[in-house]
Amino acid sequence: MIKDMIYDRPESLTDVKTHYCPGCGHGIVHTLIAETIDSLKIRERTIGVAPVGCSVLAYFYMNFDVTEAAHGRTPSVATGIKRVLPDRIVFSYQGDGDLAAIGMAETIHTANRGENITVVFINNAVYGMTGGQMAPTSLIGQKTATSPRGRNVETMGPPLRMCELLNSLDKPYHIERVAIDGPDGVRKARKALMTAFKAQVDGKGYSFVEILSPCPIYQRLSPVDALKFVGTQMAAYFPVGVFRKEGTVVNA
Amino acid sequence: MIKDMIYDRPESLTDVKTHYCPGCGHGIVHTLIAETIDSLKIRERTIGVAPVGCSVLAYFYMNFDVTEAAHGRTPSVATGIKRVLPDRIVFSYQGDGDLAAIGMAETIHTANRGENITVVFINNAVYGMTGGQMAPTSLIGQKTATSPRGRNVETMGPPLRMCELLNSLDKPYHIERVAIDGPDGVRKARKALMTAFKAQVDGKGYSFVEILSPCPIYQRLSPVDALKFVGTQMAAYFPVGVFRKEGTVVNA
Amino acid sequence: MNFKIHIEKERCKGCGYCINACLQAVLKMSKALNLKGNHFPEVEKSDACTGCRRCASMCPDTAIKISKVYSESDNKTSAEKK
Amino acid sequence: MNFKIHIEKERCKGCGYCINACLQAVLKMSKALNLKGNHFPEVEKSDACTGCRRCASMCPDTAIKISKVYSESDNKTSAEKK
Amino acid sequence: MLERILITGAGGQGVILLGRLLASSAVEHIPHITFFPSYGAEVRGGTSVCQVILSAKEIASPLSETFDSILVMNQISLENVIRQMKKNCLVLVNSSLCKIPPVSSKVVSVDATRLADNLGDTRVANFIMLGAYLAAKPVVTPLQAEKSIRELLAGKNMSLIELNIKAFRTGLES
Amino acid sequence: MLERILITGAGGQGVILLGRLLASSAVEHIPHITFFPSYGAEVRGGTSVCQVILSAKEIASPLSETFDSILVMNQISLENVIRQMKKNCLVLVNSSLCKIPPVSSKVVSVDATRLADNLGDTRVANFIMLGAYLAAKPVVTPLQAEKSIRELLAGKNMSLIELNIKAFRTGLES
Amino acid sequence: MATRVLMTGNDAIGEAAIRAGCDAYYGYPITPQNEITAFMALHMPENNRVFIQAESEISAINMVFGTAAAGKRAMTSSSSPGISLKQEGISFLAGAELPAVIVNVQRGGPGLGNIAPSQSDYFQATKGGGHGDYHQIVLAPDSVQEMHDLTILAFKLAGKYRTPVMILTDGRLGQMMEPLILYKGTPPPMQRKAWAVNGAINRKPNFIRSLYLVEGELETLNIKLQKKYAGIRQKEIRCEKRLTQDCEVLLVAYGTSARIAKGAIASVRAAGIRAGLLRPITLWPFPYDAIARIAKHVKGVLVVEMSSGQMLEDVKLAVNGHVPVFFEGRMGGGVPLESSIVKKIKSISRRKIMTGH
Amino acid sequence: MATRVLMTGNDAIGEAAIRAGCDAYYGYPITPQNEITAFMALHMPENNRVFIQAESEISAINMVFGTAAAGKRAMTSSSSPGISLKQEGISFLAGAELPAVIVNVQRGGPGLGNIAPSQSDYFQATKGGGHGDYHQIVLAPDSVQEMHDLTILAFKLAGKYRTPVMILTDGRLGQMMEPLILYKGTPPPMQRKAWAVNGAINRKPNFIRSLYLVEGELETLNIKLQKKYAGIRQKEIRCEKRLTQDCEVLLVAYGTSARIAKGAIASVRAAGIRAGLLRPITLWPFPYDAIARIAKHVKGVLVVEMSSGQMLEDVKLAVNGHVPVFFEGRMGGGVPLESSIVKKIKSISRRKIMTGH
Ligand SMILES: Cc1ncc(C[n+]2csc(CCOP(=O)(O)OP(=O)(O)O)c2C)c(N)n1
Ligand SMILES: Cc1ncc(C[n+]2csc(CCOP(=O)(O)OP(=O)(O)O)c2C)c(N)n1
Ligand code: SF4
Ligand code: SF4
Ligand code: SF4
Ligand code: SF4
Ligand code: SF4
Ligand code: SF4
Ligand SMILES: [Mg+2]
Ligand SMILES: [Mg+2]
Repeated sequence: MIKDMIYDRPESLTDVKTHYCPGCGHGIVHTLIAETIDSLKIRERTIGVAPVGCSVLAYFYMNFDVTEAAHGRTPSVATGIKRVLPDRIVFSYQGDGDLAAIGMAETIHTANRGENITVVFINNAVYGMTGGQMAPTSLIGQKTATSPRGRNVETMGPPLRMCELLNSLDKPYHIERVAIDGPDGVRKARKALMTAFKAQVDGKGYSFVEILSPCPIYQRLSPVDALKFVGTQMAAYFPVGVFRKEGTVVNA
Repeated sequence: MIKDMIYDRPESLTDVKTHYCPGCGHGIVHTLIAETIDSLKIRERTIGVAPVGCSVLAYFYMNFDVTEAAHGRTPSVATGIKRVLPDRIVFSYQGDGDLAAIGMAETIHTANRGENITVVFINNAVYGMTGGQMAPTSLIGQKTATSPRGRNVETMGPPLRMCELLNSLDKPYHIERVAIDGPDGVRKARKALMTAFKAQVDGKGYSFVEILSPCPIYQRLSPVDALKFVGTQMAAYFPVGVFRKEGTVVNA
Repeated sequence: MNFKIHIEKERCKGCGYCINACLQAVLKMSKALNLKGNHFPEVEKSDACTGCRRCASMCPDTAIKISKVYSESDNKTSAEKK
Repeated sequence: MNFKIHIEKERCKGCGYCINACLQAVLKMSKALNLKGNHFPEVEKSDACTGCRRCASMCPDTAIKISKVYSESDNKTSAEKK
Repeated sequence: MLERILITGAGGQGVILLGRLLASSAVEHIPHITFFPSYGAEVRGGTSVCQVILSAKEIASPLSETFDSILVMNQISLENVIRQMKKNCLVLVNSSLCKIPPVSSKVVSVDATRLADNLGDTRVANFIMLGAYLAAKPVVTPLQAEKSIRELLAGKNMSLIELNIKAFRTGLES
Repeated sequence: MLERILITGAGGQGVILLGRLLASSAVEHIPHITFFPSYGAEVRGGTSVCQVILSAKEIASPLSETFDSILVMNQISLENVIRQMKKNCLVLVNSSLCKIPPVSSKVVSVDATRLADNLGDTRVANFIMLGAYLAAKPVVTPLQAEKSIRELLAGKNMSLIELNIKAFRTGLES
Repeated sequence: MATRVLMTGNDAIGEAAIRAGCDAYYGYPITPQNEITAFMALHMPENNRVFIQAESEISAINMVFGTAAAGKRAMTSSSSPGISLKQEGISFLAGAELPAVIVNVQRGGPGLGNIAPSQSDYFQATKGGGHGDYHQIVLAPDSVQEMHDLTILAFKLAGKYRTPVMILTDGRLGQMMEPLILYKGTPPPMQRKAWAVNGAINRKPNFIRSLYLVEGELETLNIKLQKKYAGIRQKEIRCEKRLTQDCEVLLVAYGTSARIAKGAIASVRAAGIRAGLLRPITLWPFPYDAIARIAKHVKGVLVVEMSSGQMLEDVKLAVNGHVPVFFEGRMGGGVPLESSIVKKIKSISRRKIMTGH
Repeated sequence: MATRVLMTGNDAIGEAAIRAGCDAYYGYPITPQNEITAFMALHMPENNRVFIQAESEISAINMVFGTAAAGKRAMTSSSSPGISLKQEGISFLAGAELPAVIVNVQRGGPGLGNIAPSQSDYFQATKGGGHGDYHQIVLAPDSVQEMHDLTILAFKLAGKYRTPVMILTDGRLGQMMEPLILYKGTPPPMQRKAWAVNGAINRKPNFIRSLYLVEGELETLNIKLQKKYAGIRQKEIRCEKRLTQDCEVLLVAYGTSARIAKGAIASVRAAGIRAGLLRPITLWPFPYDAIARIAKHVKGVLVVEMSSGQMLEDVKLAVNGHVPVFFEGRMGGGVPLESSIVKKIKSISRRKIMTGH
């Protein structure tokens, strides 16, 4: 009898167990990134920048160099690395609070400079790490610790669509939104990450992948219902698709 | 013989002489704002927020309440005023460094919340106050103190188009770009400011007026040539027009 | 030819994504708990497994590995690996 | 009926915007300097002025005011003001 | 008086609520009270711990190193705190989920989860433990405790409140 | 030696360049040198001021309150500094644009702007002033000054450099 | 006994702010102060007050600036890294002489650190983490009751002196519950502040600024500020003295450390050692004189802090070499143990008194 | 004489950074340090180094973090308000033990203040404007030559101790020109830093962090940091002593104030009054012992500062009550006058020496 592993843990993941809650999207995306890095054979020249958010400890799980960054400043830290080590592959991994709230200026300016880095954006519509506060991407009416009566558009504004915002800039090379609401979504997410990292390897410039992601705890749902929330309610507000392809705006 | 004044200093300007250089666009826009406030008869309930930039001393020239703000934080200060004094008319007055560089996050989030304030954005494609450094809106190839060989898109990114960026948000009510490159541009600018302030008076929400503006000193041109630069080179990259009208995206 | 699902039960947090993802109802949730106190998937209908990897691709905790199992007679080589 | 351009020359910084803006060539730059050392506009062809306000609207330093001048016979009232 | 109580169990077993409840029952009659929850990095699953101190005299630190009573809701938590179970300490264990620890303390075993299950909801095991604790150490009266339960759950539906009261009484009488 | 020089004029008259040039001419031969430009809020027009101190001994502050020489390029600036013109101070005024001040200092008047105009460019009046100053106080040799002019203008076109040298010599001989 | 309620320290601050008439709260989430933001999210709108979760700490402090400039009461809260981000804003508030309340529920540092309680932002709070010669009043509660009471006081002092006031506390005091008596007073109605930017009706326009370019003007502002600070130093120093009359060992500690110190003192007193505590309630202005007076008659002074020794410097400045100053501290989220303090007290009490040095 | 060139202090810093092998400069314009940014914009690309005008000071300091994490040499510069914005970043650099050079060309504060020279960010620089128990090495030049030399030193110390180093100077030193001799050494080639994140080739992955959630870990980091700081205190204190052997009045001043103090000393010496100067070159670590030793034999100590008296506290800590400490300061951009210092020196010299207090 012969056994062939047809699905195994990627080399770019350590075998440390994560601190994430059951069903947390971070775990899924970590694996996808690791798989991408394995396929591109760039593990030894990849440098990750971990955000402040639930994934702050990503360096324990990723089997390549990773540095922490102050909350929201991940793209600037990535820029500071990439500019002095242009042949390394540098990506920033960020939550919605990190990327779209406190880090908004850094996000936009890094994209506008067209830094040759990859940004992986985990949009789970909530602040996980700090206990479920409203994120810039929390849905209208969504109840969180800081929107106890639901997000009110009048006083809090509507959820921010980051792909659309960045798509108004000239420089980004690839912008895509995916949703890991099930195996098909995961497949698309893997493909999007591959496109994004490949672009960087080829020196094409800035790539951005937004991943709609479950946070069962603070989406206040069971894990499987959180997947549904991601695939229906979130995806309804944040349409998935490619926004920028090879530097050109495309219809999502 | 009877004399009728048909053009006079607006009441909303003090008669203090400004510190601006000859031909500086700030002077023109100050007058336009004052005229708008006069026509709307809101001088006694208007509160301006002055930025850090050449117009930091705007409170000396404006004949209504004005507060300073830290560099780039003008929209947050304006928010802090408007929320506790909702019947006052609050506007923030900002340069391109203030609004589009250090203040990018505040600019976007204030617009996204749809604060019922007016933002007047003086885009002169350069940092005036600090001595002519590159602004986020400096044109490609433009020579400044910090782009001595001209703005290089590869390392510095292209100029940021703020109206277009903000136009991807849901909440803004009015977004318009004008150029004060001559009397016709000035007339349009006056109209745009009137629309914007009127929107606020009527409680419609966030309004944004970008004004392409001469800075002869650091555009490194004579005043009259600076006007031409604004009307041709700047307007070519930053198309003038209405981007958002009564809350709806329009083609510029 | 056949597929084998390896579940590292101590990694499992019991989210149920794998079970939810499997179109062939190969997996079901255990009654038992692992050391952390979570239920975990168990292979119920091993034969039905098509090796589609949907279950594993959804696992946030890389608790699932999949292998292809050939009887000696199967004329396949391991070069076929994904 | 006629228009009068009032130039407050000590406010003027000599940018020349007013002169550049006037379609009737009413204004020209002075030879003289004001106390700050700037040239300033002077009214050269008063009669040509149409009262269009283009000059004043461009002045960054609010150095220009414009008035309408009627002879007593003109049957206008000051209510016409802008 | 000085009563230092450590309460621990799995996340979801209502440990924090139990501690808060005990503390609030004491508000009217005991001069000094502190309640301290474990918080922070370990919010995601794992064990849950809190401390309540009731005292006639001022309380210096809300965190004690020695305890007069320890309430334990599950086995893992029990193992974490077994070293704190000193001679003069009263230990209440939820025997539905714990082995009886081999310690020098006085150990009271309460079949809390099973009793709760009998009442219809395993989640009320915490109030059964509270009842049992107050039966062993009447630091506050049952009346005060019941009043606090009603206050803390105010706004919840009536049947839930009554279920909790029932659980508390079950514990008290167990 | 100690020579404290104040130079002032209108923005655009090359006051800062004049000061820098004087300071650089001294670099090789005078042990201690400071040059301090006015900077800041008043960059937009108005008058321009700088100070140069040349000294055998260490210089404490680059800003002095008393001066050995004052060079003045226009009337407004003159009025601003007239109170500094003490007895032992040498004052050079650009008489093309200034009235001769009624002070106790020794006053040298230089028709700098007119002379510059004659040379074809009023903007070289500053180097005429420099020449005149060095003629009155040879703190550095004309050769050093000319070398510095060439260095500072290196990269500019030849005819401009020569024009400036010519202006300097004109001042020296005036 | 007046009616007591059980509350966490963080909630007690939020409740106090509302009772003090706080018109607007602006915050950004960070552990261990999230309860304040959540409390305000729930209760400010109920009271028709303004709540905004800002996009960052910087935006929050500048919203505070706006509300304060408009003549209204504003508060923000955060924890160490977030407070670092507010330093420019605090300096601006001080420079523009605007009242504001800022809460720092300290956590372990430097950098991202951890979320355990800490007192390592003492320097930042008291010496000025921002640029320029300014001070903020710094209040340091040591109980949930004081978390509440000092918040009430913070709004009063901020308004009285037109100055930012910081409540410097830590994760332990923020998370713990104790019974407290709620403030019953009503906030004084907001009079129309003469200096505020709220519309120039029947008066000349106001402007608020901290830029003073004309030579000498900024120095004048600074002299004015220093005079104000001198007045605050004279009137607003607060501290708790416990058993300092007869003490041979003087402990100085604030906040959570003071709680532990109190326990240690009780325990050594039982053993006949005369230890006392001076607990600064205002960290700025600091009770230099009160310490100096007591230090005259003790064998030694023991400073207890959850830092590498920051307040220690102020205590040394107060003692000015008269007696030796000792230190017991923990860093990075550690809390001093009562037992270690007791040991240090004992060893100090064994010293012989010397006059002079 | 070695060849001297005439340069502004700001340019001298830029030139030194390039000669020290600075790989990347990130800055944001602010007066009075704009010349540095402009200099780097011109010269870094010429030398194939990285120059970015960041969108803000915060972004700039975090780019520095990235470059430092990658094992390369990075610098940023700003002035007071901009430095306040960098405080979180500096705390992160310290916590992650990354080398970096930060230049603060101080201006008048608080708030927007003005652009005149100032020394009112002393507390912020030396006590930690950011959160947590950390220190940065602080170097204070008093001439254009030192602006240059101390920048070279800053890169060396930053690399040696893996710590942020600040050059604390002011607008006057930044804007003035003096002749200087340029550094001729070559920067040591960048060895592959074992700790850097630059690609895990033939080694285990590195990670860089300042978050330590497990109980005790952050305390361990802090203890390690404090040990490093103790080592720096032991080895890296630098100061200039002038005429302190026989002095009866000791002046303590740094930077621009020290220049004026030197003038005052020369003038009183001429009048027969024995004044001397101790000029701290490292403000952190501070030369406490050197001051204490000299203070033993003087009538009084006079601190001269362009602030309300910040270094004053450190001098008092050093003197520890042995002799009286006096102060001469200006705020808000004012610079002390030589004549006022002379007056103070004279009055101190007339005091009778007393032993003890
Ligand atoms: C300067 C600063 N502000 C705030 C925080 C607290 N904080 C930690 S993570 C976080 C946001 C987390 O949300 P998100 O970025 O969406 O990541 P998630 O946890 O959801 O993955 C915040 C506000 C911090 N650590 N530093
Ligand atoms: C925090 C901070 N960073 C930088 C500065 C310096 N600064 C003053 S104005 C300015 C930018 C001015 O440019 P812009 O906003 O375009 O206004 P303009 O002068 O062109 O009207 C800068 C960077 C500052 N005062 N504060
Ligand atoms: S809180 Fe949400 S994002 Fe954070 S670990 Fe849990 S599920 Fe994941
Ligand atoms: S520098 Fe430019 S923006 Fe500033 S005052 Fe002069 S012309 Fe106006
Ligand atoms: S591989 Fe496919 S068929 Fe097999 S268990 Fe997994 S999901 Fe089901
Ligand atoms: S997806 Fe993974 S963690 Fe979730 S139940 Fe299945 S094996 Fe367990
Ligand atoms: S009003 Fe019109 S016509 Fe008259 S001077 Fe002005 S621009 Fe010329
Ligand atoms: S536009 Fe105004 S400032 Fe310019 S030249 Fe005319 S009058 Fe003078
Ligand atoms: Mg999130
Ligand atoms: Mg600008």
